[in-house]
Parts: sequence; C-alpha cells; structure tokens
Amino acid sequence: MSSDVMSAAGVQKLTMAQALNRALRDAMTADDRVLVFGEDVGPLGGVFRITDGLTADFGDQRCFDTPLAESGIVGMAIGLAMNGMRPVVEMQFDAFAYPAFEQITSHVAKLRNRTRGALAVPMVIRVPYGGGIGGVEHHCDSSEAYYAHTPGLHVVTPADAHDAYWLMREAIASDDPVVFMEPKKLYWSKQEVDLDAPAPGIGTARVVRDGTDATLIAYGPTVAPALEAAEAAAQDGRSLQVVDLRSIVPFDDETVTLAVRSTGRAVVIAEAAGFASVASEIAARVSERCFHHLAAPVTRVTGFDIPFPPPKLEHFQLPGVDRILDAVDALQWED
Amino acid sequence: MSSDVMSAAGVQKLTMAQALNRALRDAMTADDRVLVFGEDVGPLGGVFRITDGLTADFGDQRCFDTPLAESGIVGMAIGLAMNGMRPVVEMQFDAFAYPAFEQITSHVAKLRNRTRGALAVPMVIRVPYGGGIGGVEHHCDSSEAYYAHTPGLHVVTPADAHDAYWLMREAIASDDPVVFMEPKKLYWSKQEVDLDAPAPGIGTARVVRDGTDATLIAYGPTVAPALEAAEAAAQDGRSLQVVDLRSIVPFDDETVTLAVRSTGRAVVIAEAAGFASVASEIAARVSERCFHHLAAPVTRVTGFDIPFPPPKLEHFQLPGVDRILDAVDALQWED
Amino acid sequence: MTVDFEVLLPSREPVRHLEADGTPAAGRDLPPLGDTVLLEAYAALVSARRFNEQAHALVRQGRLAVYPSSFGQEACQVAAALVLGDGDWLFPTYRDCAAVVARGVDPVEVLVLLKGDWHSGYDPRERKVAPQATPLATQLLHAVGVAHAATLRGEPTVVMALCGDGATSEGDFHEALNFAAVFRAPVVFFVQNNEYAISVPLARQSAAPSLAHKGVGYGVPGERVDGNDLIALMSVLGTAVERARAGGGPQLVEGHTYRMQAHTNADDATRYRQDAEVEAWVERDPLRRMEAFLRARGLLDDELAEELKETADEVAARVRDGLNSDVPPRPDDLFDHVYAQRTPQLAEQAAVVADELAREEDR
Amino acid sequence: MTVDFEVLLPSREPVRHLEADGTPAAGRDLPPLGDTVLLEAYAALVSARRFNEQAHALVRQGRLAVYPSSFGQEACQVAAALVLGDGDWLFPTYRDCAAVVARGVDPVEVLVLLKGDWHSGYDPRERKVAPQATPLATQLLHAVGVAHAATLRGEPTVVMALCGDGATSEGDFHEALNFAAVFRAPVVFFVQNNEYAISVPLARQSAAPSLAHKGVGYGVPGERVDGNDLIALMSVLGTAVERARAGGGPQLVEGHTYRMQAHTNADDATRYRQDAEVEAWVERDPLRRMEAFLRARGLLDDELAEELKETADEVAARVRDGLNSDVPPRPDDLFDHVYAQRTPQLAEQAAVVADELAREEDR
Ligand SMILES: Cc1ncc(C[n+]2csc(CCOP(=O)(O)OP(=O)(O)O)c2C)c(N)n1
Ligand SMILES: Cc1ncc(C[n+]2csc(CCOP(=O)(O)OP(=O)(O)O)c2C)c(N)n1
Ligand SMILES: [Mg+2]
Ligand SMILES: [Mg+2]
Repeated sequence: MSSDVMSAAGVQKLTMAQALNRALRDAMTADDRVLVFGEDVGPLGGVFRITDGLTADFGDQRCFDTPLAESGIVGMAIGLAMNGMRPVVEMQFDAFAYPAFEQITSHVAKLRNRTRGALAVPMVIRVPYGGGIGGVEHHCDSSEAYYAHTPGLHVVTPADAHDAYWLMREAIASDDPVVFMEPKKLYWSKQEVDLDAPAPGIGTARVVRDGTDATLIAYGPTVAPALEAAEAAAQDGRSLQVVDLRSIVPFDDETVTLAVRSTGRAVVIAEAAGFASVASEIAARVSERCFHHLAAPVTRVTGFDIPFPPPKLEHFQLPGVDRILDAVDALQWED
Repeated sequence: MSSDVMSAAGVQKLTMAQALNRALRDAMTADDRVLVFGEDVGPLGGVFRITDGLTADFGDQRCFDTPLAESGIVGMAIGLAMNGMRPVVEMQFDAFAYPAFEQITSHVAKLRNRTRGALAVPMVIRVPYGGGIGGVEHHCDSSEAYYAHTPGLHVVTPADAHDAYWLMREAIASDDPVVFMEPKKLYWSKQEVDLDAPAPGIGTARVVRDGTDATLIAYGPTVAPALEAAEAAAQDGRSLQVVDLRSIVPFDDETVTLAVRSTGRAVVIAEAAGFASVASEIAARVSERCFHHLAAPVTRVTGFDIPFPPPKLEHFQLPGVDRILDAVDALQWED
Repeated sequence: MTVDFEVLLPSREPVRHLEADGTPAAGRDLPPLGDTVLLEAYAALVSARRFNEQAHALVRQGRLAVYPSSFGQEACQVAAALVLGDGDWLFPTYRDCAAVVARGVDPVEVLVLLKGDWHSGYDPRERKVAPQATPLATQLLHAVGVAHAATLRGEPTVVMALCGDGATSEGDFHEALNFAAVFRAPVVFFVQNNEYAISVPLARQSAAPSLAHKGVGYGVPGERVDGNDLIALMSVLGTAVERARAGGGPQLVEGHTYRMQAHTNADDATRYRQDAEVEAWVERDPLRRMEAFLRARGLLDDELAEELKETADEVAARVRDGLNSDVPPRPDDLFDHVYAQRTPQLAEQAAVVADELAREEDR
Repeated sequence: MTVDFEVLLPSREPVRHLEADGTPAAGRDLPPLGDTVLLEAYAALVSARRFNEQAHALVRQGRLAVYPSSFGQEACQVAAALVLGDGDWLFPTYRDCAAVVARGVDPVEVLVLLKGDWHSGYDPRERKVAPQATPLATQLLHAVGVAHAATLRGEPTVVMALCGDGATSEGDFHEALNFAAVFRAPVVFFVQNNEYAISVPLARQSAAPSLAHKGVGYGVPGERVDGNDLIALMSVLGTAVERARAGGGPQLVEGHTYRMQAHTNADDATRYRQDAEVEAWVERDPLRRMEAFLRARGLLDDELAEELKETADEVAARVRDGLNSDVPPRPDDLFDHVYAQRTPQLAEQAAVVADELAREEDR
C-alpha cells in the first residue's frame, strides 16, 4: 500500500484488509498511546497483512512482534492499558485466542468492574474468525459467543470495509475493551469507504436492505449471503429485509425489534455452531420482544453443532443462499 | 465418611458431595482405568472434599495431586485417555478452568472428530460452578455456556444427590468427554440416593413437578428455587410444571417440548449471565418448537450481564423465588 | 542468545544475613542499609504481624469472610513494599494484604475484598498497587505490561510482581518471565516460596534445584534469599529493583519462607502436614530474628519496642473501627462499572433491581 | 529439590559428530551406531528430502492446499522417528510430516490433512503417532499423559514429543516440562530450533543462553545438538530415549537447524529475512554432510545411492498416485465422529444435509 493512497481521505475503494490497516494507521497517527502488537505483526505485517507497513512507518516501539504466547500478549496488553497505553493486539486466528481465555474473561472483562471504575483497560483484541477460506482445523472457528457471553467485553464485527474502518476507529477510541471479530473471508472484498463519514457508534445495527415480508438478521460473514438470498427472493416476489448487527455487545434491540415487528417473520443467520450461540440469543430476544407481531417462529440458519469441517467439506457448514431460502420458505406462509 | 457407610448399597441419604465421592469410589472400584487428579484432590480430598479419602483408599497412583496448572491437568488427561485411561479431573473452581480452555475446546472436544473415531478421549472434567456460597471473585462463575457452545463435549449438571451419583457414574462410563458442572451451593444439600436404581442416561431431562399453567425450565442450582416458586404459586392457585434438564448437551428436546406444549407458557431459569447463554438456547428452541402452543413469549430469569457480584451483593444476581414469580406473573395471563 | 548462563544462576544457598537467632551470618558483610531504614523496616514488620493477627481475629468473629494470612511471611511482605519508590508499582496476590498495607494503602480498604463488599477496595492508581490477584500468575503479565509502558515513555518505574511457589507452575509465569526478558522490562519477580500451594508441598510442585533456577531458561538472573531474614530481603530485592531501574532488565528472586497457618481459615492443614513441621519454623520467625539483631546493635530498646507496638495497635484499631462502620455496598455498583457507560441491556437489568428494591421498601 | 543443577546444563556448544563437509568432528569419538543403522538412517533421510520436494511440487500444482515443509530439517525428522521402538509414541507438529512418514505411516494418509480432506488421515494407534498438532505446544502435555499411562501400567513406552522454537514460548511448554519432571514421565522433548517462528527470529523469541537451558528450571536435563547432523541426532536422541526408558525421566533436546523455505507456501519469507542468511545454511545441508561421510567410510557408492534414490522416488510416486485417486470426503463424517453416537440434535442436522444432497441429485 503506497503511503500516497493511505494519506488521502474522502471516499476510497478499499478491501476490508486495507480499511483495517488504514484505521490502525489513522489511530496511531492520531494518538501515540496506540500500540499494535502480536505474532508476526511487525516486519511481516501479519499473516493477513492487516498491520502491513506499520513497523516501518511508526517504528518498532509502536508496532512489534512478541514471543509466541497469546496469554502473554493479552496479559501484557492489560498492563500496558493499566499504565496509559491503548493496545491493539492480534490473535493470529480464532482458535489461537483460546490460550488467552483466562486473561480475557477474568481480567480484560472484569478489571474496570473490579476497581469500580478506577482502573480501565481499554484495548482492542483483534480476532480473525470464521471459515470460507479453505483453512485447516483451528483456523476457521467462529468464537464470538465465548466473548459475547462474557460481561465486560464489547464485541463488534464488520460486514464491509466502511464499517471495518469506522468500527476499528471507534474500538480503539473506546474506553472499554473491544473484541474485534474480523470475518477473514471478507478481508479481500472491496467496498467504498468514506473516510470522512463516521459510522454510527458501537452498539448500532443497520438495516442494509429494506423489505416487508420477513427479516434476515445477520452479522459479519453472513450479511453477504443474506443479501444474496434477499436478492434471489425478490425475483420470486418475496421482499426480505436484511439487518446487519455490526455490534453484538451492546446489542441494538431497538433496530432489530423494530425491523422484525415490521415484517412479522425472522430468520437469524450466523456461521457459528448454533447451540448456545449469539444466534440463540438473537432468536430468544426477538421471539420474546416481538411475540405478538410474529406470524411464524423465529428460526435460525447456523453452523451445525460440529467442529468446523476440513476445507473440502466446509461448504456444508457455511450458511449459504439456498439454506437461507429454505428457511424463509419454511416461515409458515400458508398459515 | 466411614468406609462402612460407603460400601452399603440400597437407598441412602447423602449430601451431593458424599454422593459424588461415592460415585468416584464405585467407579474406581469397578474400573481400574479410572484415575482422579487435579489440585489438592489427594491428601486434602479437594477443597470441597469431593475426593475425600480416595488417595488413602486407592493409592496415590489412582488419585493424586498435580502441579498447579489447569492446562497441564487437562492436557495430561488427554494423553492418559489416549493411552487407555479414564481420567476424572477436578478444576478447583469455575474460573480456574479458563487456563485449560484451549485444551478443552481444541482437543478434548475435537480429538475423536479429528481422527474419525480412531482416538477417543473419554474423560470427565469436574467443574464446581455457580454462586450462593459467599465466594469471592472468580469462585462463582456459571461457565456452562462456554462448554455447551463447543461441539464435542457433553455437558451435564445434577440438581440433587441421586442425579449427582448416577450422572457421575454415567459420565465416567461414557466414551465421550463430559464436562460435569457441579452446583457448588448444593454440595451440602442432602437427598435420598438409590444406589441400585440408575437414573436415565445422559441426555434426558426430568419433569420434577407436574403442573398445567406454565413450565419452569431449570438446571443445576436453579431447580430448587424453581420448585420453591412452584410451591408458592400453587398456594396462589397457579399450577407450575418444573423441568430439570440434567443434561445440557445432549439436549432433551422431547421432554422439554412436550412439557411446554402441555402448558403453553414457559420461563427459563439459569444463574449464568443471560446473554448468549444456555438459557438463550432453551428460550430460542422452545420458542421455535412450541410456537403454535405458546400463549405468551418464553421469558428468562437469569443472572444479569455483569461479572458475578461480591458476596454481599450476590443475592441480587441469583434467580430467586420472587424474581421467578414475577416472571410467571408477566406471562400475559389476561390476553 | 549471547548471555552466559553463569550470571543467571542463583547462589547455592539462599542469601542470609541474619541467623535465626539474630546474629549476623558469618563470612558475609551486612548490607549498608542504614539504621533508619532498618528501623523503619522493623516497624513495618511489627505492624504487618499485628495486621495478620487482627485479620485472623476478625475472621473468627465472623467479620471477615476469609483471610489468607501471611503470618510468618511478614519479612517478605514488608521488604517487597519498602524497596519500592513512589513511582514504582506493586502487584500483589490475595495473600499479600500486609505488603499492600506496608505500601501505604488504607488497611480498611484492603479488607473490602475479604469482607465481601466488593472485589477490591482501594484505588490502584493512588499508591500504584494493582488489585490483589486471585487467578494465579496472571498478574505477572500485567506487571510486564505496566513496566513496558514506563520503558516506552522513558519513565524510571520498576514493578515488583509477587507470586507463590505454586503459581510458578502456571503457564502465565513462563510467559511473563519470557516477555519480561525479551522486552528487558524492569520487573522484579518475587516468588514467596512458603512450601505449600494449599495442600501441595513444593516437592510435588517442582523438581527444579530451586525456583530461582527457573530464571536461567529465560536469560533472567535468579537469586535465592532467606525469606524470613528482613535484612537479606531488603538487600536482595533492593538491588534487583535498582538493577532493573538502571536498565538491567528483569530479575527473579525466590524468598524461602513458610506458611505458618492454614491456606485460609477455611482450610484444614492437619490433613496434609504435621504440627512438628510447623513448629520447626517457629524459631525461624522473621520478627524474633530482627528484634534480636536490633537489640544487639543497640538500635532497639524496650521503650522503642513499646512505641512500635502501639503504632501497630493503632493500625489494628483502625481496621476494627473501619470494619464496624458498615456502609452497605450499593446495588447500583453492579451495573455501573461493567462498562464506561451502561449498555441498553444493563440499563434494563438495573431497572429490574431498582424496581425490586422499591417494592421491598413499599412493604 | 535435591537435584544438582550442573547435571541439568547442556553442553556449551551443540553436540556435533560430523562437520558440514562430512568429516568427523575432531576430538570426539563417533557414537557406536553400527553401519546398518547409519545406512537405514541415510536412506530415510533421502526419502524425507524426496518427500518434501514432492509435497512442494504438489502444492505448486494445486493438489495440496498448503505444506509446511521440513526441507533442511530432515535429519531431525528422521532421527526423531528412528530412535523409537515399535511400542513408543511420536507426537509430531504440522511441520513434521517427514518424521511421521519415517515412522512408517502411509504418506498418502499423512497428506490428507494438507489436501483438505480431513483433519488427520491416519489411525494414530497403528504406528503410535498422534495426529499432527497445530495449536502450538499443546501436544507436549498429551505426550506426558501417554507416557504416564505407560508408567502406571509398567510398560516400557517412551514418548518423543516434538515442537518448534516458537512453541517453547507457550505456557503449555512450561506446564508439560514441569509435569513430566514431577511425574518422571518417560518423554523426550525435542525442540527443532529452526531459528524462526513464521517471521519471528529466535532473538525476539527468547533471551535464554539456549533453548536447552530451559530444562534447568524443571530439573530436566537439557542437551543441544547440531540439528543437521544425523549422527549426532541419532546419538543424542537415542541416548535420551534409552535413559527415559530406564526410568531416568524426561529430557529436553534442542536441535539447532534452519527452516530453508518459507513457513508454508502461503508465506513470503523475503519480508523478514535476507537470502544471504538462507544461503549460508545451504552448505550445512544434512544430506550432503551424511552422504560425504558415508562415501568416505566406503559405506555408500554410486550404485547404492542410485538404489536409495529409486526407493525415494517410489515413495514420491505413491504419494502422487494416492493423491490422484481422489475419493471425495463423506459429508456424513461431519456428524459421525463428534460423539460416539450422534446426539438427537446432530441427527436432525445431518438430515438437513442429507436432504439437501438428495435434492441436488434430483436436479
Ligand atoms: C488459576 C488458578 N487456579 C487455581 C486457583 C485456586 N488456588 C488459590 S490459592 C492456590 C494455591 C496457591 O499456592 P501458591 O502459589 O504457593 O501461593 P500461596 O497460597 O502459598 O501464597 C490455589 C490452587 C487459583 N486461584 N487460580
Ligand atoms: C497456539 C497457537 N498460536 C499461534 C499459532 C499460529 N502459528 C502456526 S505455526 C506458528 C509458528 C511456530 O513456530 P515454531 O514453533 O518455531 O515452529 P516452526 O513453524 O518453525 O516449525 C504460528 C505462530 C498456532 N498454530 N497455535
Ligand atoms: Mg505457596
Ligand atoms: Mg521455528
């Protein structure tokens, strides 16, 4: 990425990877407390190149490689945050954040609460997640439920480059720790990013397609298939609304509830195994809050309750257009 | 516990702690592949005395203390299981299982699948969980959702001493890894245990109180307040059915669905923070599967989405009778 | 990897300056600590002991829920705090209340955790003392981060990070020492080896020649010190702190001491150790030793001893009074500090509690 | 803690028996391995190299998704496998395909993982080879468990547990060495220090004098060996295995080698290291060295060399053929091995897929 392109503002067409890189750069420029570190994020620029060029441009005190230990990375980030820094750490892949689980659940999530607000630990934990890239085992987990279930963490996930940029800027600026779930299969997808138009803050969902017959609720990697399904359904005369959550915690009840009440039908779409998941939460709260508006049960199209499959079989696990349309078809239209 | 009492069979009045101890003894006697280990489980008998006397009676090769490292304990258990043993490991408290999270999610849950069945890792991971004992931070988490969301693990939790005994026997005999959630506030509660009458296998829920107006779905520590609430409601002329899940994974859809369909109303009760939890899952699947039978939305009485409170404030977090009755009252009886 | 391992190895025997009876150890010069420092340290030692006794009493009276005592380990507690400057940080565990008090934190605030009012009772920024850590060894990594932040800003901060012998087995211990070494973070890792992790004796915890030898594998110099010898501790820890401050990087210090009481009041130590073992440590008591030394030096007489006892009693009285004035914890606190602002979900949930409380009042 | 630390320390320089040009190292007797063993080991070395080349070619042809090559590390690969007896266990990482093949596992089954058909392609029980581990250092603990089970049953099993230099930084490495030491588990921990963890060079991974020095902190003897010297490796690892089998407990061995290629084909090593650095290692190639040695000894001539090459080519051909006969993976496998039996939930979910497949066929 040439620094020419990187310094211009306005509207730019960027991949999500570039948008994230740009957000890190802009945050590092704006605030010298921002530090970026993790495994291979330095000279290599990260295995997905999200931190490309940061060490070269900001020096190896601002962006640096650590020894290979995720609990160490998050634990050290906590200390840095306690002492005035704003760490942004990369977990190389979803499943490799698990060694940091104790640090995340017992400290990152709880330190502010433990000290009644005296000690905040603002930090961003970046987690490339999900499948769809032909990755081998441990490289494709959708682990957002673990974090979303843990009080004290914000959990966000963009579905396009514009949101990726702005959610990252907001996450870094937030006084709370944010688990930033990056749908890795979207890293190379390109969208327009308006660098002058902040997205609404963390905690707001977005209706990304209007529709009147049913609402598809998606986030991160499932927003695209939801939109595709809506497009396909439109050709069959069915008008599907699509909501992109953007933020899992806090949850935008207002937007979601309003949306589902307007259509009376809802399908929740997520890649993670369905049991006790974020999709369960959405289905449960929508069922409760929209009860009298529902013409059909809220259903879910999620990953099966199996370990993520090997590359040659992963297409069975990922919620695709057909499966979404099947779910829509089953929404008791004849009742 | 005298070994006299311990060798007798038939029906006995035991605390849940004694019942678990007895189950471990009987399993160790029946199968010399069964090993019990963890922190302080040897001479001390565990901080809750669940392993009391096992080292004395079975020797320190069968029940032993390990160095203080939970990932080590679970990781070593995996190897022992790979090589023909049946480990039963104790995590001293809920939050102290987090260091073992990677071993549990990436290996315990996945090794059978990874090897297409060639390498099973049968083991029991015992997790004393939940609040209600005035414990300080990190000693009262309800962590069942983390495990229930992870495909490849069975997750069970008893609500009385009889189930504690039999679920433990089944868990140890199972060819699958079982996360055994022990509601620590029930350790000292006493019930009749029929040592000759096996409970139905893992995966079966139980209707513990019949009722016709609404169904309370609970597990582990919330079964008791659910029963209390049902008792109180009965005096107000409302007939509440209570279901004890016993097994979270696998989930007994049949029993739960049948129960809710019979009453048309349901409240899910769990101690864990509610967001993206087991309670979410129950509410979501009941809402979906019982949609046409529901006279009111399925609601939840759960812990708030906050870190578990300090001892003096924990009563606010625990689902108690009043809060359950409030939820029942809100089930739109007038519609 | 150019470090020569010899410089990393601890001495064969723990550094000791005072024998158990208070006589200076033969063949070793006393460190030049100065009389004022010695007396201040001894005063803190007396107060620490008194604090432990007071807390113990409060547990028996049911006014503290639990107390993991450092009785017998007070020399470690005091030294860990006193070798630090105002700008330095202390990272204590649940067992290190006395160290936190020695650092100057209000003892009543320290006991908030064990009273069950809140998870931590003091503002960590005031005296630069992290909340007492329960998940073992996790705090060592935070210490590295705090130290590294200071390094990045060019501040002369040193961090004293405490843990027990058992905690050295956790993966986080390993990661913390390695990170500290690689980043040359100014951290002194001080392991209080009190021979037990609850019921598990050191021999089942490690097969290493000593815990201080663990430094070698990280390129971190290790040192062993008699954990009941206040002078040795002040000297070894003080040197480590100044070495770290001067840019020498982290150090690992093992203080060999003994947990004289059960793990906490909830524990039953008779299940796993003999009284005789405990008794053998009575004569190695850190107070006796220091008192004898100071008296022999003419630095302490009955009058001063009485004065110190009175100061200690005042602290104890403050603790008792503080615990009496019971301000009930606020339910609102449950929802106010999870995030910087309440989420909409937390606002709804707080309303549930507020409503319940209002109805209760109405009754 | 009675162990004397001296016995735990590795030698100052890595053990080497062959210089880079194949001449015996001066001042050191060659270990008594026997000509048959040497030739067998060399044959395995040639096959391992050929396997690496073949896999590399298959990646370029798009028939393997990814390949983390052990090119340049073949001496470590071969020695780790060959020093084991039939009853012993091998715990390999993703990089250790060649070691798994050297242990006798069908190479086609080994590549199932990298082809993307399934997570692991061989039955671990057959040749006693654990599935190749991806989550770093986690497998070291499994190795301790397998070893301890054998100890408990009185079986003479030894476990060879492999990991990389980067993996030594993980907490699980620490816990595994400590558990092994405390339980005196018959495990040989063999670290292939290839100087990189993806892009991170050893100097940013550790400040220790050597990775073998990490043994000291556990009471585990450490040893360093030239990782491109097959004879030294066979000797050091073989001794460690027999020591463990005789009840001597675990050992830590660091093989100093070099990752000649990028981390995997997906990696771009030019971003973090100079070609010159790589080139300097070409002359330390493990094959050249061993070939020169065997020829000088008169154990290898052109004819035998040709024979070995043909055997290696046959393995390569088997791999190519095996990858050609593409049996598509079964969707049912997704649901059949999560548990011993499908749960009701999985039965429902499998039915969804079956239904989709049936409808697809109908079209
Ligand atoms: C990660 C973790 N596992 C288990 C525990 C439970 N626990 C609390 S104290 C303790 C023993 C600690 O021993 P040591 O480190 O020697 O410290 P000491 O109590 O002797 O001061 C244990 C096992 C814990 N607090 N954290
Ligand atoms: C717990 C964990 N964190 C991160 C990764 C991602 N990762 C795969 S290989 C690797 C580098 C490993 O380096 P090293 O241990 O030296 O082995 P080598 O690849 O050099 O053989 C990393 C960071 C992982 N597999 N597991
Ligand atoms: Mg201890
Ligand atoms: Mg390496």
